[in-house]
Amino acid sequence: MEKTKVLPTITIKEVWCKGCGICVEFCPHSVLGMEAGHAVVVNIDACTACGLCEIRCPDFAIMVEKNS
Amino acid sequence: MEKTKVLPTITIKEVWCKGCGICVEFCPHSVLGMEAGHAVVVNIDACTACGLCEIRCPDFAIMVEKNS
Amino acid sequence: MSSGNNKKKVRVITGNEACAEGAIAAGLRFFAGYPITPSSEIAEILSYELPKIGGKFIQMEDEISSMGAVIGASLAGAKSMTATSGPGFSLKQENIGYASMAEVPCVIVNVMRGGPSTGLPTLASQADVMQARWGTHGDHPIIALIPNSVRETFDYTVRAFNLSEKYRVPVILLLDEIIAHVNEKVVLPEENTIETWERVRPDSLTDDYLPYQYTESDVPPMISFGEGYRFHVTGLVHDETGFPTNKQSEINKFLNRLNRKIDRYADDIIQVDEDYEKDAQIGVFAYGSTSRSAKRAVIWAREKGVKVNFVRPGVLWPFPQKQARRLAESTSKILVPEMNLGQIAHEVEWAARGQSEIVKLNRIDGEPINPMEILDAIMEIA
Amino acid sequence: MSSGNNKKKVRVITGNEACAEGAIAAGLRFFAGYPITPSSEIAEILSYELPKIGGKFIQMEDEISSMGAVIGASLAGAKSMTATSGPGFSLKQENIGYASMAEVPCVIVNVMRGGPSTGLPTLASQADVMQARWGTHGDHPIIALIPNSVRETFDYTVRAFNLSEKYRVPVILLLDEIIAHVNEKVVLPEENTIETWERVRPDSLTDDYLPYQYTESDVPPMISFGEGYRFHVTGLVHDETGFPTNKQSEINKFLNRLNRKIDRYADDIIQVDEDYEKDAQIGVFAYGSTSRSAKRAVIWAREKGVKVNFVRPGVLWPFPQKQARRLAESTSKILVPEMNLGQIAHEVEWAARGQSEIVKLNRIDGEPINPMEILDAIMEIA
Amino acid sequence: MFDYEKYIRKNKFPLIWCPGCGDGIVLKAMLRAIDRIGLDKDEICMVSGIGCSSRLTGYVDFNTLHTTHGRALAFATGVKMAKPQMHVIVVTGDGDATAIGGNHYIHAARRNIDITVVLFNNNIYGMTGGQVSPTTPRNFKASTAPMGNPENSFNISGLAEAAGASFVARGTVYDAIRLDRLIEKAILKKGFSVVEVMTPCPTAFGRRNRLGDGPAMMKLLKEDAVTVSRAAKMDEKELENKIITGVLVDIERPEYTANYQKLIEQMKGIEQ
Amino acid sequence: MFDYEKYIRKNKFPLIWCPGCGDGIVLKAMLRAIDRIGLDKDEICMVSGIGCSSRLTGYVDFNTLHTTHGRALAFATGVKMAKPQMHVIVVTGDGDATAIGGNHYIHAARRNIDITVVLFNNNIYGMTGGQVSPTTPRNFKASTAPMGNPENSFNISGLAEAAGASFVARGTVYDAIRLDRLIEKAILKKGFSVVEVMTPCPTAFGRRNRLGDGPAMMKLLKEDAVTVSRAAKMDEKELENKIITGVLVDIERPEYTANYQKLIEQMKGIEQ
Amino acid sequence: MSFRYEIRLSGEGGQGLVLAGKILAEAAAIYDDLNATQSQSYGPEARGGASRSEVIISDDEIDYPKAINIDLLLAFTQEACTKYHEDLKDDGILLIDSDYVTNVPDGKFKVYKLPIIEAARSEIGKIIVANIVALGIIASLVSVISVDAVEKAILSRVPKGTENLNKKAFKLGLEMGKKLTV
Amino acid sequence: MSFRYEIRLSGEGGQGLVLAGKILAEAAAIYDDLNATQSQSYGPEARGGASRSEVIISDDEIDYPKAINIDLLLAFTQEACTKYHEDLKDDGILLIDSDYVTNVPDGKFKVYKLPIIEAARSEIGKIIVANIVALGIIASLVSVISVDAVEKAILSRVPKGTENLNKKAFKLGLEMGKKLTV
Ligand SMILES: Cc1ncc(C[n+]2csc(CCOP(=O)(O)OP(=O)(O)O)c2C)c(N)n1
Ligand SMILES: Cc1ncc(C[n+]2csc(CCOP(=O)(O)OP(=O)(O)O)c2C)c(N)n1
Ligand code: SF4
Ligand code: SF4
Ligand code: SF4
Ligand code: SF4
Ligand code: SF4
Ligand code: SF4
Ligand SMILES: [Mg+2]
Ligand SMILES: [Mg+2]
Repeated sequence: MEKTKVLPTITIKEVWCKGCGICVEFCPHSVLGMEAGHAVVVNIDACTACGLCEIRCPDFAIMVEKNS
Repeated sequence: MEKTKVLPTITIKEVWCKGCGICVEFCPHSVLGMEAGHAVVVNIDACTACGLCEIRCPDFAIMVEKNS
Repeated sequence: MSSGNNKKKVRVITGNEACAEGAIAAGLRFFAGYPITPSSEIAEILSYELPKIGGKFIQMEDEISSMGAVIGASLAGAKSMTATSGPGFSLKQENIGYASMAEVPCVIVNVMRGGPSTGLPTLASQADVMQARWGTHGDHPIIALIPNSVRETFDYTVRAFNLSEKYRVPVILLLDEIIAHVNEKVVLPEENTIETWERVRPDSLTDDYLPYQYTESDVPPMISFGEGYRFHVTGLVHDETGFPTNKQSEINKFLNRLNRKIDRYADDIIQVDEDYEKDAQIGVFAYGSTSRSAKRAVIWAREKGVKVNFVRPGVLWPFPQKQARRLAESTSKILVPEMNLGQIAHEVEWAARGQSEIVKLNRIDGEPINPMEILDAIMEIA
Repeated sequence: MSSGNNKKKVRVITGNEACAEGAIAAGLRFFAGYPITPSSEIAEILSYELPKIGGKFIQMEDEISSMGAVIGASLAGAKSMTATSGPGFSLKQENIGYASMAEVPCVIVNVMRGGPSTGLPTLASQADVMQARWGTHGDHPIIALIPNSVRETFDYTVRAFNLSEKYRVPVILLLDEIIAHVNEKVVLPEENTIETWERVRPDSLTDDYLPYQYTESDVPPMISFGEGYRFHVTGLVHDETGFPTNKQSEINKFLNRLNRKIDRYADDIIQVDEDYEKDAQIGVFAYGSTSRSAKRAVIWAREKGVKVNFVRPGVLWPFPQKQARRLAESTSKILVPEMNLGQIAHEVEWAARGQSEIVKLNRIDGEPINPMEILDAIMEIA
Repeated sequence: MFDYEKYIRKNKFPLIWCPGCGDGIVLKAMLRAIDRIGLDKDEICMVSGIGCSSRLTGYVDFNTLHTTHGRALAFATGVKMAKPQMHVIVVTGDGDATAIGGNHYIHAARRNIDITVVLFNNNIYGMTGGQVSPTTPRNFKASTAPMGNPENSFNISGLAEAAGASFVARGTVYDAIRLDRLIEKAILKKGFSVVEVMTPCPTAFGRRNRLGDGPAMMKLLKEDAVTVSRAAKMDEKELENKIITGVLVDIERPEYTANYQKLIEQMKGIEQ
Repeated sequence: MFDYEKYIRKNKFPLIWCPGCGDGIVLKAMLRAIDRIGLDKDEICMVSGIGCSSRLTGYVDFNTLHTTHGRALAFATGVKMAKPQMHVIVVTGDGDATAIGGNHYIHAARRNIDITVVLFNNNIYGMTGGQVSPTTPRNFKASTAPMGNPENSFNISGLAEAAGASFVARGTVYDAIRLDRLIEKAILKKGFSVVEVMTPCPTAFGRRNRLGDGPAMMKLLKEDAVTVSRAAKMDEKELENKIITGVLVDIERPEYTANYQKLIEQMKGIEQ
Repeated sequence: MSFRYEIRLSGEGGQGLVLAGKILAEAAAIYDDLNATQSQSYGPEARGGASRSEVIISDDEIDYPKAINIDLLLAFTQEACTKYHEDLKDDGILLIDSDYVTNVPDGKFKVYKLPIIEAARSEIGKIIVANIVALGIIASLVSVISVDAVEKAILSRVPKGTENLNKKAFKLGLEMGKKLTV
Repeated sequence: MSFRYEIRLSGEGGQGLVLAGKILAEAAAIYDDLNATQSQSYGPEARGGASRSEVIISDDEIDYPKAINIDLLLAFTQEACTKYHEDLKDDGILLIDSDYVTNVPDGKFKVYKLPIIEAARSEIGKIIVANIVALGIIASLVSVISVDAVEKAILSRVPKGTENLNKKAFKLGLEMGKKLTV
């Protein structure tokens, strides 16, 4: 019987996000996108919870939580 | 017939000499000595006019002239 | 990027632009500075304009070295200037004292911002006016000018150079963040109409040129390094040959001349606008950008029938004591609005010798004092 | 090398020694400085004495960093001091302003020598007294003490620390080359008789400690880095949490308190010797080493039957205006002898409000003013 | 997910820095390093000068000291001398540390005093609007070098080494993961340690030099960075305009506060 | 017999320096170098700071500028910028150049501005009576280090190299003949050049450290000096406390006033 | 009787409001021969840029260069609108970008809502010219300066090559403004 | 009536005159319970050292620590003698080293010539104690301080181990002085 993959939770603090696009640019799996000057999740299924977006966000605005 | 060696002229400016003893110390042929706080020539015959005393005198007080 | 050209036409420029252009019009050929808000635009403009005319700009490693380089360049014959704000002005003080002592012409622009310390870097203030007089150690001569508009900033910058060259003294040009950054309509004078003075040279250059000669004028004739007269310059007390001395007679002779040099020409140097009304009881004494609000308030007060005498110095040091005294003798109360806690009010009170009561109107939160505030203060004491 | 021990006995020491010993008696635990004549002995003595009691001495790379290190150490809880002379005092100005702004207790000793600039490095002067008040940019609070003997230098140094800790303000101790280097007979007080004050701490330490709290006293309670309250210190205008603010209301609140802090306690701080005679017409106002010659001259004048009132401030900033005013109201002429061109005479004249004529007696050649000169001046105006 | 909140002054957020400014990435790396070492917040004193980067001290929940321009190391020296047990970390910019502050930088290195410097090198004066800095590369444009910088620039890590620092490293905000390791090593080193961090200033440097926005400038950092080990195998020409990253210096030299403690012990004997 | 009188201000003699002070020996070497190059006295500007060594400018018949402590290079930079054709030579002490003046020293080196620095290193503050200097060796005594210097000292030549100087040399007053050659090379170099001269201060350094008088201290210099070439063959331990003499650095780098001249040419085009 | 007209342009840094203010000042001063001043407020030190830009226009000397009694306030963002509307006159004009300013402060002043930035994007294809569009609207609303002067000032300020683009943006603004006033 | 006695010791740096002055001051202040000050003049900055050292002794407060009206002047060198004798009182004492001061300034003051330095060399074998010899002479000439006090002060100042040497030098000076006054 096939396991369904548990998706990570990505939290984006809109009030702190300055829309610099760094997370979007460097996400290895194009999980993130831009909308109205803020980062948004556009393809959570692709997220591997590598945490690169979080580590590179200058504004403490994006957090990634591995779930399981 | 034997040449007599022409001796160099050593001039010591008493008013500028501070009697530091550097010229005396480093004369290779002990030509110089100290007297009443000033350098004096004590053995001109030994002088080779090498000029080391002049070059090392901090106070422009001793001059050596080769004669010939 | 502003450029020095076609001054005929109407333009809208800032005080910092006017300062940079005024300096070039006065003959500036060397600028050394270190960036600091709100003065940085002066350096930025000159970094572009100076090389265009064969002048030199250098951003030094700090304000101390900027002041040092300015002195060196001036001694080598280039009209020189630096620009800074409070923190940098504090750092320049030691070398400003050297320029005063060695009688090296140069101009120091201090665009005043909120202090003390880092304070309010982007807000305006007038709280360095006493420092301009007493910032360095020892009794020393100094001149300080303080314009109140963009247009005046141009003229005062030219005058700063002229006075500096004429009297062999560092001249401090006091701007504030408002004048530095406001865009105003100006029509600048044509190059050829601008009067510029050069340092006084000895009439006959003999082999025994005395760099600090005692002359009738008290201002020693000056030539530059590299002109064939190998003189010595030092920050130690020196005799007229420029070499250090410990002789009491020489020390007194030198230090007295050094300070007298400015005192005796005070009337030449001082510039004051005096606007008197018959039997006014109220006086207003204001300078710099505050004087503009004051002028408006005075107009309004007069419209309201209050007689007011208005005095506005364009030169703060040497202090216009005669004019302040005259104002005191002609009024019973003098309002002194300023963007500090009463630094110049203290000098006015000194000059008044009790002849008139000094009323302070102070603002230290970075906001300019507006005409209404001053009007209210006038009406209150009227 | 002088040592702090058995103060009971009679000793012959210099002002610089008395200053170093006074500092240790006051609780000095950190000294950072840069050598300069005529202050260097203070550093030399402390480089030996401080480590003996577990204190720290460091010779920094310059005066700017010395002042910075002093502020850092004080914030970390160590009573701190630096010592310098004119050129170094000019360099310290920016960071002195920081200490004023951030309300960091510390003591700055300026042993005055002849200026301006390098001036007369080994000769005495009193020409930095205005700089002590206005040397840094912006309106700022400051206290300046000026003793007139070796013995007083010890007490005044202790008091400098006490006032600094009590009011969270940098205190400037003004010595001059004469007091610094003269050997005088002294009997220093015993350790246990010396009163030392510590910075005021909050009565209850809650998690939300406010480093710049507005209290009735206007002096915010202070604790040190590393005590478990992680606060922020800045040279920007800040609110009571210590963080920068641009809010006008906050700016005004803070800067007014900062400056009021000293003004309101002026009577506490100011120390003046007043020696009045019935119906004297002549006043003498003198400070520092000059005040000793003045005192002798006053005695002689009185012996000659001239009635003289003598006022000698031990504190120059805040300026003892009440006392100067009182002197002016009680006399028709005030003689102000000083080793500069009349810096304090100007303040006396201000305070006098025209009530008395100010007569200057100035000396700027490095020689102290002797009693005969002052007597002559008194007789001339008598 | 790392819990930064434990170390920040949340009520001061959002950060004053521009969108795409790298400074926040360095800040996070510092917090991770501090957390990994397990330092007590009360025992940390973070000292900064004046500049965008120097604003960092306002955001972290330590004993924080925002000093005057260029003087952070002088203030820090006082703090460290008075309380040697404290971990003193200096946050400074290229201008703050090596222009006006250059003298304190080399003298702190000479004394080898146990202070860690995290030097934010964005090759420009950000705070004041983009004037040339001692690390602005030649011919690059700045507001005070409109035609391109006519001055040579510093190798500020090399300078620290020559002056006597016992630990010197260089990292970039692109490689944020390695960055916190470098900072960790620096803090753990007993002696004067420097971590030079290459960080983009899109506003005052990137725009004027057509280097694009934050992400674009981070890509450049990615391309230009070479590790010490790789660099060892490259020649001068290959290394031109490259950023050598990793630990550059790690040696043992006498540390100042320790020396001073010895002096105190030694003098305990002498009669008061 | 070299005719020094051509270059000195005879009426200012005798020199203020103490008996046995090495400064006068350096002065003479400088004059021989200048004479050998054949520089025009009017084209030389000699700039000094404050210190015993800095008093030198009062004795030489050039354009002379005795500035404030530590700032000689700042003043000199102004002179050189205003009159690039002038030969600007800075005379400074170890304290003047590397303590209070350290920042100007490294920045002048970075710019590689065409100025020659003759740095009188006597390992002490002579003028003010023997306080510790950045070049006082560890554990040596000074009036502010009565129990021995607890600080590490600078290698000030290495510092100049790291900062960007294009010529660095070291000599001693014992080897006065080689000294004038080094100074000659330094003056001839287009770019920032430094000659560090080890010179004895018997009064403020020698006495307190029991090194004897002038002659005795010069003997020490003789013993400790090793030439660059010999040093190359020695190991760390052998080199301890040795003074490596000769030309240490001689490279080509863009010179500042030349760069600036190019900038001016380039901008001549632009409309006023 | 002389007049003093105060305009405040508010929004975020990077929206070109300082330039817009400078253009208005030049329009009045250079082309309409009036007096004019422009000033702005800064963030910490120089960075962050201006959050507001003020223009004073008068036929008399301008003694006080800051706005105290505003005739027209342009607000590109909600924050700016909330922060800067206080000093607006009762009979003044509040011009807001309807997409970004949703809760409108109440007061006696006239309020004009227009999707300025959006218009710049859709009609011109470049939101960076939103400031020029705004100038068009202001020119049509404000009588103290002439439309012609503003256009001249714009053309003398914008980078070479972008003249037409900006002309279009200005025209667009004029249209939008006219619609309001009829 | 209170007295003020002024002593100036002059010569070259290195002759120990500052120490000698300090010893005289301590003798008066600590052992004779009088007031005393000692001061010196310096060359440029600190170096070069003192060329003259002055001691003021009084039973009253000493307001002015510099010599203005000298009671006793010691001159070890011609230069010092020429330079510093002006302020010597008419009824003062000029004490010179007869080997080094050859042309004696004329004035009403008493002049005592003694080969002080030579005496130190020949009798004690160390010219560095010439200053102590001078103190002996001065102690025997000057009534305001006691011989005993000067001796105590010397012994408390000189380096451990050199006490006897200095005692000898002091005694020698006393003898030389006595001879003068008989
Ligand atoms: C004494 C003094 N001079 C100048 C300034 C102005 N100033 C503030 S920050 C700064 C430079 C900042 O550059 P950097 O240190 O590289 O920091 P960044 O903003 O790039 O992070 C300057 C020149 C000041 N505040 N104080
Ligand atoms: C601003 C300032 N600080 C301090 C001094 C005092 N001072 C004069 S010379 C000097 C040090 C001299 O040492 P160095 O440069 O090595 O020269 P040297 O006398 O040894 O030749 C100092 C600290 C000063 N004149 N100015
Ligand atoms: S990196 Fe952070 S600030 Fe930048 S867009 Fe992503 S979430 Fe926003
Ligand atoms: S965690 Fe990794 S994969 Fe997921 S969004 Fe962030 S960068 Fe992309
Ligand atoms: S070296 Fe010169 S000063 Fe020294 S003793 Fe010889 S001559 Fe005299
Ligand atoms: S010239 Fe040579 S040999 Fe002659 S005295 Fe001088 S050092 Fe001696
Ligand atoms: S100006 Fe540069 S350094 Fe400063 S915050 Fe903006 S991007 Fe960062
Ligand atoms: S103190 Fe030292 S450096 Fe100065 S002159 Fe004397 S010996 Fe030379
Ligand atoms: Mg930077
Ligand atoms: Mg030295």
